[in-house]
Amino acid sequence: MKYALYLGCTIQAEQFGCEISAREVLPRLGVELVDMEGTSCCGFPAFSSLSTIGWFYLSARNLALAENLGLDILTLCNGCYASFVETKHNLEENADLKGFIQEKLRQEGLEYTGDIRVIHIIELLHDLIGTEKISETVTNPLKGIKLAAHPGCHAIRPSSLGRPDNAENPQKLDHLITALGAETMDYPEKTDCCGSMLATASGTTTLTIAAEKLKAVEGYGFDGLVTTCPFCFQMFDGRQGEINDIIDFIFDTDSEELEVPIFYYTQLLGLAMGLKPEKLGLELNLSPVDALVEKIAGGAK
Amino acid sequence: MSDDIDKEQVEFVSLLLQREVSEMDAEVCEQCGKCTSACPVAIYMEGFNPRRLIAKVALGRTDELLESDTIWTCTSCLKCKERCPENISPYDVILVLRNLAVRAGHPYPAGYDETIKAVLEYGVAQQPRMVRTRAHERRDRASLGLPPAEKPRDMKKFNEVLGGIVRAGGSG
Amino acid sequence: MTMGEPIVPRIGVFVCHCGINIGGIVDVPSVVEYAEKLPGVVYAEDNLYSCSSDGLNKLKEGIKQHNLNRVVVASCTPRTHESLFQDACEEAGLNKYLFEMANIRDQCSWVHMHEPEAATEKAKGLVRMAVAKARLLEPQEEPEIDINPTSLVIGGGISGLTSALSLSEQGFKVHLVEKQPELGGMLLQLEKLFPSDRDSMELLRPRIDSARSNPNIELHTTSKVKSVKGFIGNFDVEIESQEGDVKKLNVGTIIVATGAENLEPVGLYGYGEDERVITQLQLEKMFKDGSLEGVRTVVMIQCVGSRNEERPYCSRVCCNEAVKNALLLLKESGTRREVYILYRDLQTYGTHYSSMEWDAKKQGVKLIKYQAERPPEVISERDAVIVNVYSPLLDEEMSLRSDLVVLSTPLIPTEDAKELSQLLKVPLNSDGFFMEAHVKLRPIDFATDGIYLCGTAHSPKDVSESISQALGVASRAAIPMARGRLRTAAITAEVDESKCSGCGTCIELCPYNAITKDEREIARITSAVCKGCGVCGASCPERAITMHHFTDEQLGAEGLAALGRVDD
Amino acid sequence: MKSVLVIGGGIAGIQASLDLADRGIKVHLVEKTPSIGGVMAQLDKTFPTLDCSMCILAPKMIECFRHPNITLHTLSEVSKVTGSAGDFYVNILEKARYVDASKCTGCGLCSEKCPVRLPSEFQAGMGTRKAIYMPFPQAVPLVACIDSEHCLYFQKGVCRVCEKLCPAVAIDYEQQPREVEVNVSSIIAATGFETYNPQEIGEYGYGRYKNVLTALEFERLICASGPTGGKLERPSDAKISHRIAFVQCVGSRDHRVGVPYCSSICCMYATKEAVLIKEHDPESAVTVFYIDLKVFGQGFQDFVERARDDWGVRYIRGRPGEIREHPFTKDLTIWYENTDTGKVSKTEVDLVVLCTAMVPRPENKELADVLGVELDEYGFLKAQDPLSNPIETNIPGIYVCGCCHGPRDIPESITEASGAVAKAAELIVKVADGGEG
Repeated sequence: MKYALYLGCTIQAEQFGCEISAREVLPRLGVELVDMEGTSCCGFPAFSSLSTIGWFYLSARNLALAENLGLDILTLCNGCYASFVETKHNLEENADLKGFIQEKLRQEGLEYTGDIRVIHIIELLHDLIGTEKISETVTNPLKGIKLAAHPGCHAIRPSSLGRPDNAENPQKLDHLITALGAETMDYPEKTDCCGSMLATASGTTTLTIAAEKLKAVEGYGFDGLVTTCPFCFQMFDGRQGEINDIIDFIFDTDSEELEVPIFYYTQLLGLAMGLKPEKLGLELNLSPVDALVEKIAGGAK
Repeated sequence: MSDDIDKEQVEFVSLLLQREVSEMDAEVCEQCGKCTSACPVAIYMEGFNPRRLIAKVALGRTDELLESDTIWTCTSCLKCKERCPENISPYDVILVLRNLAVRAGHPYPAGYDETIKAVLEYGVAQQPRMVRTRAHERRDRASLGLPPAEKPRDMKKFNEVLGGIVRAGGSG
Repeated sequence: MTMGEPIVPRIGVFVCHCGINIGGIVDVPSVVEYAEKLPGVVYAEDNLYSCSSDGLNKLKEGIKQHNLNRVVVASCTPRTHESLFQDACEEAGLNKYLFEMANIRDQCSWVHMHEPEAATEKAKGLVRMAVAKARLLEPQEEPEIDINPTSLVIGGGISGLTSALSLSEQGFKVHLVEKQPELGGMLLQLEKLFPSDRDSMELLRPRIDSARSNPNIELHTTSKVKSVKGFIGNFDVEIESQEGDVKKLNVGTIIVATGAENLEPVGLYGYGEDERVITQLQLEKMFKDGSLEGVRTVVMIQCVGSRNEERPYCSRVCCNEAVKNALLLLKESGTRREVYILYRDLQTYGTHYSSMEWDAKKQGVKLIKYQAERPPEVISERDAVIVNVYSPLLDEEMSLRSDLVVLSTPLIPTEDAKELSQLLKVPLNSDGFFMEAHVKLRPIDFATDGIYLCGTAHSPKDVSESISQALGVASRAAIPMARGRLRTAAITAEVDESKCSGCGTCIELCPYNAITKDEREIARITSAVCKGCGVCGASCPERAITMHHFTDEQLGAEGLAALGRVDD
Repeated sequence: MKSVLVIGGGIAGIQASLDLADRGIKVHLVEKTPSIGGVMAQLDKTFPTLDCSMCILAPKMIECFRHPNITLHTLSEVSKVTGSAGDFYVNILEKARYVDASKCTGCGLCSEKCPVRLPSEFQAGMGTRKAIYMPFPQAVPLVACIDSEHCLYFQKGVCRVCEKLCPAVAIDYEQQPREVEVNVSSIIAATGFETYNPQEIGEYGYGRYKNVLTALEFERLICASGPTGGKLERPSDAKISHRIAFVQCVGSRDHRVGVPYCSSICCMYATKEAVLIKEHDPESAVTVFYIDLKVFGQGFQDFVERARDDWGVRYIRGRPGEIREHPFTKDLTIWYENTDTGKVSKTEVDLVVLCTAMVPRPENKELADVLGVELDEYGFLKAQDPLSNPIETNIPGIYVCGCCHGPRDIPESITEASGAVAKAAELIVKVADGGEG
């Protein structure tokens, strides 16, 4: 199990918790991560909106770099995953588009054939590694903790192009959570969007959409929310403070502030493996995770 | 058209956009409302209604849409594409309309330009930055023991190639 | 009245639960208990579903074991189940008119759902009345009549032709009456037929030719039905041709296939004032004459004159007609044409019409929904007809410049439908079309035996549905004709010659003209024609007419029982 | 004179058999399930007249059973057909019923004590039946039958309770299937349709959310002979449902999943079921979500107007995008856009009824091979010429009627059944006077 690790802009620039915990736990599951040189942005969402061909070029070059290493490419971000799958699909569908992009890539000294598999982190953990193997590595089960799974839009839609999990009834992230000994539950808002792509267009609406999901999760009595996508994590964790600043405007009633601990799955996996919180970038989570981390990490002593 | 824009690339981009417009299938839409009723944005923003957008495209009224700012407030959640009984994808229609709006020189949210400039200059949408922990301490890739961020080997070549494509698309 | 010593009535009462429809409200066991004590009743029982084969077996065994000579079933409506129980009595050797039903469901448990005690008392009352009448019932014999294996088909359109041809192929003689000089009906006005744009003559021509050459079919064109007398198996019909000569025919069955007409939407959307505002039929004609050059933009408006106060029904075919014509407009022209269809609810149902709608949208036909309360507005201008319409789906007022406005109008009953319905004594429904016996299970029979109905005379429908109905009546009409003989109901009226004063009141009032005066000026009722409606019996000043199975004594006993008096 | 084979004992097959038998032509009526009656037997009431479906069907079923000219083959299928128009040789495979029909009185004692409880096909899975059962009280023939796949004796060689209990000594575990060959002049296919299973439309949650039912399941729920005796007890907590929503075009008019065509009758049976709810409880809130109300039939428009204006049924144009189930209360929230106003909103209901498409039976493929009849692009049996010859097929002497060749309502099925009989009678007359053999 050897993959070219593609981080993407958001993880590489600010979502370090995701990268740290992934680098820490995946090798313990027999996955060898090979860093790629010369990677660039995958083009989503700016280029896909303004210059479709620019978007295909950016995604194709990263795929070419992985092809160059002779490895399948592993992505930790829903946006990048969607970009690569859409690009592969469009280039397969449209021969002269593929020719155009390949010719552009040669100018950068890169060769793209499209003969590469794009692996999503959920697909790697659930389908390729498997929940039994993950449970075997759990020394400190997350007993008595009820977590809401948030796979994120591009991990499940559109089903027409093939996605790691079912569009309407995704269960894989739930299985991965229960594999750590924690509890989970189906809740209606599971397949809802975190709203982050709206940031460029309308600040308040993007926060409202995220707030609605967090409020629902809190309402159902979950102890926290788990995701694998840096965009979603950034919205729920990084901007939970901003949401609370305008909470009365969003829900136009004087409701209490939201206090929902947000985790990357790989962070929780690390804790369940008995690793120290510091080794999993948990100090970087801005949502109120201390009590829960204490409870889990405490169990490890 | 200024000289540094490659005619052949402009030709290619418009050909591609034409093809995508024809494949929109907006005309078979039954106006059933499944897309709008599942759309998270339509609930909060009065003007945003994917069904009406498709109705206008089916009636050939795309210029009106290119000028409006509604095509820029989609959150790419893909529920509309997933659930349309006629396999129409308002999301893909919106992406094409955005590309056409940019080519036609209509205004669009500034955030996109900053990202495009950053990618052209540094190869990434965001340069690695200092972040703060819950305890308000400052951390960066180095202090967290992470390898330095990657970017394209030959930035000049990368900028030249990508810049050409973007200019052919009529933006940037 | 049958003489001989009076028979001691041995009545069996069978009370039904009908699942919980009755049993859920009426205390059925207590009704059984009550029935057992009624005078004349020797056996009573209840069962879950009397109409199931198990229930019928219990009824037959009950008759044999307790050698019952009268049976009362307290269950549901005689309308659907009386013949079922009568046949069961007959199979057990009991004359089927020694049977009476008490409706303790529709007239009791269903309407008194919330007062179980009162409903139970009422059920006992209804059983008491039925038993009182049952005590006085007498056996009846059903007269048998011969059926003339000849059929009269009224209407020479696609329906009339199809049913006439099928009946002739089945070996029956057919008289086909058509008021126009040539056969074909509405299809003559249609150019192409949906869903597959088939030429209408390609469908009509073979049928007309084989009708003309078929020895079993006698054609009467430019002719109308003048009068109809008689009953199933023996209808005396007069046919009058345009020139006035009258032919007399005797036929066993009659098929109404008189079709429908298209509404002339005078006064709607400027029709009649601006000749660029036409109907779909006129558009068909323009296809035929090829007079559509220069027409670039066409706007069609649906539900013109239908689904409104005056004509509340949906005319079923106009949407598919419009979509078909829209497709033809786009396929036919060399120049780029625009076609809009303004609709309220597009009726493109079923597999074929759904795919036709899909093709139309693919070809670029633009569908605009409008609301009944905000209909489109048509304004004539010099070089265009402006159609303003509010589209709720876009929440916008749209203005379309068109070269042609095509109104989709409904099919309406033919004006002579009323006259024919009186001739045949068959009802029309509230929309003015002929009314079938039962909309669900007898859609192509009339309530009157021997008369059948198909095509757009029944209600608007398309060509393939008319053909199916035409073939359907060809089977329905063939049943009595194939059997040759038929037993008719014995519930008929009879004149007591000693009392009849010959005043003729009954003859006037009989809706089925089943009564004539004999040479001695005494009224005489032909039992085969009599439907047992009771008008004559009720109106006879001399009380000379008795209704079999509903004699004065029987009804009197029932009335007294209703008041609680149960003694003989 | 030759007889005619009718395949399928639903209302179309029954009508065809009675038309043939009443005019003196012998009929072999082959029915796959233990009783004739078809889907109509499962209905509570019928539109637009609100007649009790079983009340107008049962007399016809019994007429079929007692008619001297009709031979009924239940639990049977056509296994082979040879010959041609006017002279077909048909093999009918009669599966074993394991109950002697001549002895069984239909008393039902065997079912009472049978320990095996299974979902009842007649109750559309809403109620249960035993391994030895009669599908419904008015079943014709009213004879029990043993489901050997689930009977403990057949599976594990134990139990035999029914044999001990049967007063008529009618149980016969050794009964063998038998093949019967009949010589018929023509064949009328009336095998009906199936309702589409909407499980693949994930956003509506059928199969996951307990209180999302199909219209046929709801028909059993509201029927007095249904599992709850007609009380609208919803599956999750048996709470009486007051807020009910109907969703139209589920699987119909869908190019993604299901079928692309409109199934013609769903707007009407939804309106009927809505009115039935209002009859049960006038205070209930009933909503129908539709796109184009199909009111093309006799009396349909008037029926919808009465439902809307007199009964207060709410009609909203807009196909719901999503149905959500509250994890604890199991109440359902429907997200929809009222496309007439463009406003997106949600409504909370106790029960959702999905009006699913009418789709061809999977067995059509097999039947088509046996008969040699072609299937259309959707899998329905194909009429030779849907416009001018909607009843004949590509094989002379084999006719189709009812929903086996496309969605249609009961009156149309009955009319076509009579039409098929007309064609069959034409063939008999033609062959009789020396036509083509």
